[in-house]
Amino acid sequence: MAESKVQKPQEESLFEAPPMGEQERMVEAILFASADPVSLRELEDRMPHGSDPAEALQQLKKRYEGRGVRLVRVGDAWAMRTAPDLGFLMQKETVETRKLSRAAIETLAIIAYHQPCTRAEIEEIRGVSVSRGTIDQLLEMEWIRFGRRRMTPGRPVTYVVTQEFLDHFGLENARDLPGLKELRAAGLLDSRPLSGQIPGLPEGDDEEAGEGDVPAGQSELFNE
Amino acid sequence: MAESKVQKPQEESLFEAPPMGEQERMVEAILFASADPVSLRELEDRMPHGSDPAEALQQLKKRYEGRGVRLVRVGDAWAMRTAPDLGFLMQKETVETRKLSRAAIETLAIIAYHQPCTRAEIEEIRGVSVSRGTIDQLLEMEWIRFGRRRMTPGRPVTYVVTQEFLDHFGLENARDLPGLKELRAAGLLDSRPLSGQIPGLPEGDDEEAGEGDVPAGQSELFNE
Amino acid sequence: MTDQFETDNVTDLQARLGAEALIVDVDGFEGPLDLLLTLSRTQKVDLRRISVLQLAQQYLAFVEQAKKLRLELAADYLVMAAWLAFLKSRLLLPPDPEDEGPSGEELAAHLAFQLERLQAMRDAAARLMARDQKGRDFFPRGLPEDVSRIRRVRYTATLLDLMQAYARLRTRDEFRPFTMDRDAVMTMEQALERMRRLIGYAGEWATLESYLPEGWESDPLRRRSATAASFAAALELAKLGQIEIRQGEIFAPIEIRRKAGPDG
Repeated sequence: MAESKVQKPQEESLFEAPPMGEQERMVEAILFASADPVSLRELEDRMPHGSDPAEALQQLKKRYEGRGVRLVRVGDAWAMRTAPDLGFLMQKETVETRKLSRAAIETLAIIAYHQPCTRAEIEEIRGVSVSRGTIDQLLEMEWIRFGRRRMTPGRPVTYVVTQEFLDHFGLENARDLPGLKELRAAGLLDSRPLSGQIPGLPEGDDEEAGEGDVPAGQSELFNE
Repeated sequence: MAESKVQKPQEESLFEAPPMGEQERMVEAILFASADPVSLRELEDRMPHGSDPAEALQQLKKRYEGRGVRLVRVGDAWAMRTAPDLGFLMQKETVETRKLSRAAIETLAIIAYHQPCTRAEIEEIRGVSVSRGTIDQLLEMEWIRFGRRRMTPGRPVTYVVTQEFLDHFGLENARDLPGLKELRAAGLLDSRPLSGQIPGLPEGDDEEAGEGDVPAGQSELFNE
Repeated sequence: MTDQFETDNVTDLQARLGAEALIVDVDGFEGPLDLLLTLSRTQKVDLRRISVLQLAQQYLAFVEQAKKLRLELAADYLVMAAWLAFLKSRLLLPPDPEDEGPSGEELAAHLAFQLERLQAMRDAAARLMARDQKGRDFFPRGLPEDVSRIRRVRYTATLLDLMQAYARLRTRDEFRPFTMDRDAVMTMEQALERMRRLIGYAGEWATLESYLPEGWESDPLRRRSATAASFAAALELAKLGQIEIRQGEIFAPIEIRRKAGPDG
């Protein structure tokens, strides 16, 4: 169990990179020290020249399989996280996440599954206007961020989910969203415009009006 | 992730305590997630009844021996820490290139042209006092060094430029520096008029306070 | 409308109770689409096989009921009602060959798609929230170590910087005249003052040039400035009626003299 340094045949390298076992230790230390995921790029930057953190990560991942702490991938970064089955031990560490409104949760899901996604698209899917407070809350939690502007008239901003979102929900990748494939196969993620046919968006504010009381209206979509 | 629970031979216990391997996982997760060192007592409280955290700790400690992270005892509590020999990984070095301040470059120029050169002489030519910081910076950069003391009253130290200086500026010798006449011929003396410059006025902060901290009115002279 | 309900396997009573329950809850709906989705559940079929016609009727019945109860519905519910009434007529009447745009079936299909999509997103949201979450089910490192950022500043300078700096320093004296450059400039005020003083003595015509101060006649720069200032001053004095100006011909010397006044 203890001290079984994996001695890989030293790869040919121009640089005097440390042995792989040592690199694994380094990756381990760096990831342990960080609460946030660390990108491969940053690992490379911090480790001695010629190191191969990708390989070290693979070995480390294996080493931590089934342990109380796991190595998880978050986008193009990596992090150590406690095993979810031990969550019950952690009452003390549990952070009370702000209770999200139904509107916020649905908006988040729509952004995650449809990203990049404009506000107008969110409203079209939900059938109600999205209050500014909802988007703001998700932005503030750093679960969504601005994507590229859509190259359509008005150049509306789009929203995409963040690494923090992936990290929070234990997703390696936005492609790993539950049921994504099925939804796509069912055509439910296509934008199928038959717009203008079905009554557009209501004028009324949605249930979150208390927060922002933003008068809904298309113009508002474009002034960020 | 594949959950390959470490199945250790079940220890004899009066209670239905989890297997030791499982207890080890628990201790691992708790120590990992905790912001403070955790005492044995607290481990006991948090783990299922009948657990033996002391034993689990010993096993865990062994497991982490030689790894990038260690299990350490802090008073009567336990914590995980990165291995001390990997402390260098917890630093991130960024090199920033900045232009030398006006005070420094002028001081350097005077030393280069007049070496060996005392501080008093520099001040006389610049018309302002030279802060220790400026000299220190140039010394530290190894662009100047101490020359012989001047055999005048007070035996002031002199400064001369270094080989490092010559290398940086691509000079074989400080004598290769073009003279005033050549500078003029090269059009280098056609600087702008010294508007607002009052000769001999002490500048207050000769110090290279940041990049742009030269008092207005003078800074503009030097940003060609 | 009531008879439609009966044909649709929904008893009168059930429909009314259902509608009333919905109405009580109207604030809980997130708009017409949400309400339609809820109504569609009473059909107990796959959303893909939902009867949009039946749904439209349910919705219209709901709005009708709300009106009876004098319940104020938000405008968007009424807009949707109008549209569904239109859709219903489209679905019931044979298609008008003259009419362009989507057919009733197409509109119905799209509405069904919208409902299915909204439901799918709700399911997805539920599955997302049911996942293990950070800070609840799994945890990050509780004692992160700060990565100390070592900022090393490297200062640089070019040879040109160096030489320019030196040149600047060494030519500061040469530049000094720039600040004293004003010595080569005579202001009109200076000329005026001078002329006022001198004019008292000069009752005779004298050239303007003779008024230039000493040391200002030879250096062309200074002479030009002094001449211009004196000329302007002369004009000013002439305007005040204190002197007279004359010029024999173009480019001839300008002459001035004190104007003989009552004061003497």
